[in-house]
Amino acid sequence: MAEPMKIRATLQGDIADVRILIAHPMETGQRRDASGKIVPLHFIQNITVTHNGKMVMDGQWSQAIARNPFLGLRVKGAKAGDKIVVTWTDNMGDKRTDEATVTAS
Amino acid sequence: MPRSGGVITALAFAFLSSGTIAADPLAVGRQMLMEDNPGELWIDQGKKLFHNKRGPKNASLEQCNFGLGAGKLEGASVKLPRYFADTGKVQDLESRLLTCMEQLQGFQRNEVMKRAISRAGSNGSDIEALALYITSRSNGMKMNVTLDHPKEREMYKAGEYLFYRRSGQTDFACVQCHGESDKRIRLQDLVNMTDQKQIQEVVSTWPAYRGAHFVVRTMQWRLYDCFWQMRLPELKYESDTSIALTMYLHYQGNGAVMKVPGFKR
Amino acid sequence: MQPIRKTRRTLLKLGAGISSLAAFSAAGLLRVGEVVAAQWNKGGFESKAVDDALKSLGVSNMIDSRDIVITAPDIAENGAVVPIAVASKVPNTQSISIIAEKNPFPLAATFDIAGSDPYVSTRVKMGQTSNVRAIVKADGKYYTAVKEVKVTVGGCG
Amino acid sequence: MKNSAWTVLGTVALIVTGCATFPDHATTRQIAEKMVGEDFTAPQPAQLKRLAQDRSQQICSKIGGAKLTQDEAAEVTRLARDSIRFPSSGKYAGDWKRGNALAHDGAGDRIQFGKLEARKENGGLCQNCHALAPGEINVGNVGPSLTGYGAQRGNSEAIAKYTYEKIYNAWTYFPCSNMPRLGASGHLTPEQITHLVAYLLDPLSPVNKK
Repeated sequence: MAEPMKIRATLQGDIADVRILIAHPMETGQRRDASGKIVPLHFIQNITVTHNGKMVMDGQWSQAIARNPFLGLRVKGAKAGDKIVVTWTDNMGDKRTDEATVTAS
Repeated sequence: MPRSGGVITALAFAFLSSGTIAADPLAVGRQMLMEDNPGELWIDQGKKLFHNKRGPKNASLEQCNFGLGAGKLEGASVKLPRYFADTGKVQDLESRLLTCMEQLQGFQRNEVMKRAISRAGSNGSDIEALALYITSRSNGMKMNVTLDHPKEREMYKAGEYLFYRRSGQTDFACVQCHGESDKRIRLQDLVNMTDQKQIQEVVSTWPAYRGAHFVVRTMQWRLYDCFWQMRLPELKYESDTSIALTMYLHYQGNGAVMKVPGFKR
Repeated sequence: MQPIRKTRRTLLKLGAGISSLAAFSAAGLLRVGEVVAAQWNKGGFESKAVDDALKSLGVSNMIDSRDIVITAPDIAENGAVVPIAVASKVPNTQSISIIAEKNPFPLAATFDIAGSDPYVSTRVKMGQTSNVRAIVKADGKYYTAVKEVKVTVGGCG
Repeated sequence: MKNSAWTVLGTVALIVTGCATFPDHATTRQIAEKMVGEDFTAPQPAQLKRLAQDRSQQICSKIGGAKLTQDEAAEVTRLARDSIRFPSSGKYAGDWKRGNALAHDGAGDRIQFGKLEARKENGGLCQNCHALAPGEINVGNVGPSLTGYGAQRGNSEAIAKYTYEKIYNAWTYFPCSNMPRLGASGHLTPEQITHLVAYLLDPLSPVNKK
């Protein structure tokens, strides 16, 4: 079960500065664990960000994105109280959706 | 942290217009990492571990006394290590946590201790998440370790002695790497722990997210890892040596404003 | 949000070769207002050569642009977490892709942008010192900028 | 510290903490040494001996940067000089290529998770603290730069001998300096040290390239 994301959305003028932290191993499929076994490929492939229901960023990732990933973006035409929803899906079919409200800085 | 938003974008376009690059080739990366710290993902986990009923006694840690009374976390970690009358010992945050997990929740102290320092690339240990959560409750407060009890003074002096005690095949004490400013081991900046400002930067930023390990690390780990690098035997978790050094360092860093989790490369 | 999961699974069953949106609409699976992510660029992300990754993005010709700014450290202390931000001032920027040229699979990420500032910040693993290339798609054309990031291991290991 | 607290602090409230005495150095030492004896583990009991201090380490563990007395400096220097063993080959300079690898190797002999680091030989650790070949980024600065070491000094027999001794036991020339006594402590073998000497002195070595 995936842990909740940490999403901050802070208003700067009419732009929401959105910062997303995700707990995810982003395994490359090349790493060996302590017992010497290969840890299987396991990484987020798709990440979408919506602003009041409208898609503003549609991201695709490879396993090269660092473990416990970070994504920062800037949403135009935002105001305090707006809803930012982030959804990710990984190659093993696991997914998670979390949301945040835009706050005045 | 949320207020720092946009610094990087601003930075990007500053480069664009001026065509210059920051003088320190490492600084840009460090700032970018610092602004959004994955360590924060562990705060909520620590909070759950603190409040949920767990262990053989099915109890939470809400009755744990970190020195300010049962369950009082705000301002507790900035007074640690300190002497606790119930155990008759000077304890740091982590050893106190072990005491509570043992007494309140019925966990086996040795079992918890074995897992306290997690493997790199793992999901981290309970102690790491708990230590971060509890310390984060003192964010914005000043480190304020006191030496009121004779045992606290003993610990402090022992810590100072150990900081300067050279041994092993590298002939290192702590001070060999942490006694001068602007020094590096390879590319890693070394903190001058004899300088008040620098030691304050240290004591206010642990527990910290360790970028190379992808987990939150604590002061116990920091000390353990130093002894490893010094080629000395393994420092026991919650040992008096570790608490004495923490006592010395925290006291030297008094006045530091807490801001955990830190981010270490 | 459970339905998305289902639809994505369905998508996997449907297999390649069918345009996902069309398939969903036709099957009546797509609910009004539901947001569906782009199909993952398997060919691009599994390319070992930069040229193949570029081809997968539809790039045949790239224009060097000073309107793309890559912010990343000159020297990364830890190749496992290299912060990279890309800001584009190219008008009508539609997407930003990040390529770490010497990685075993160079294409690291693609971000389609609509209604957000053409800016993205993330962190990439880099096995060695390499050029980091940003590709910006705008008005159907491709623009690019590049920055070298030196990767050191660090520590005393 | 204790005395000034007595004289400076005036109020009763402050005296409660201010008058509190710290244990004296001998007591502190006893307490701390007891801790060191109890607080470490090692896969082999013999490895715990690494924590024991030799005479020189005791002298060099001055608290708060206190200066060595002349007698102490002389004793550390003498002990260092007496510790030096020369390579059986009789040559101070070995193979600079092997020295190059050693100088950049920071591993060996560490103990973690109940295991001793398994290595054919210990690394020289040089790069951790010294700048080496020109243009290398990932180098420390705890010690002075060694870039151009041989180019500046030449590679006479005398320089080679000095360099060997300096690596074998740095305290021969700089008592209680931060540099480990790499040969005297057994971290490096005499043969390994000859390779490092060659790396520093050989005109073909990267250290001496422009």
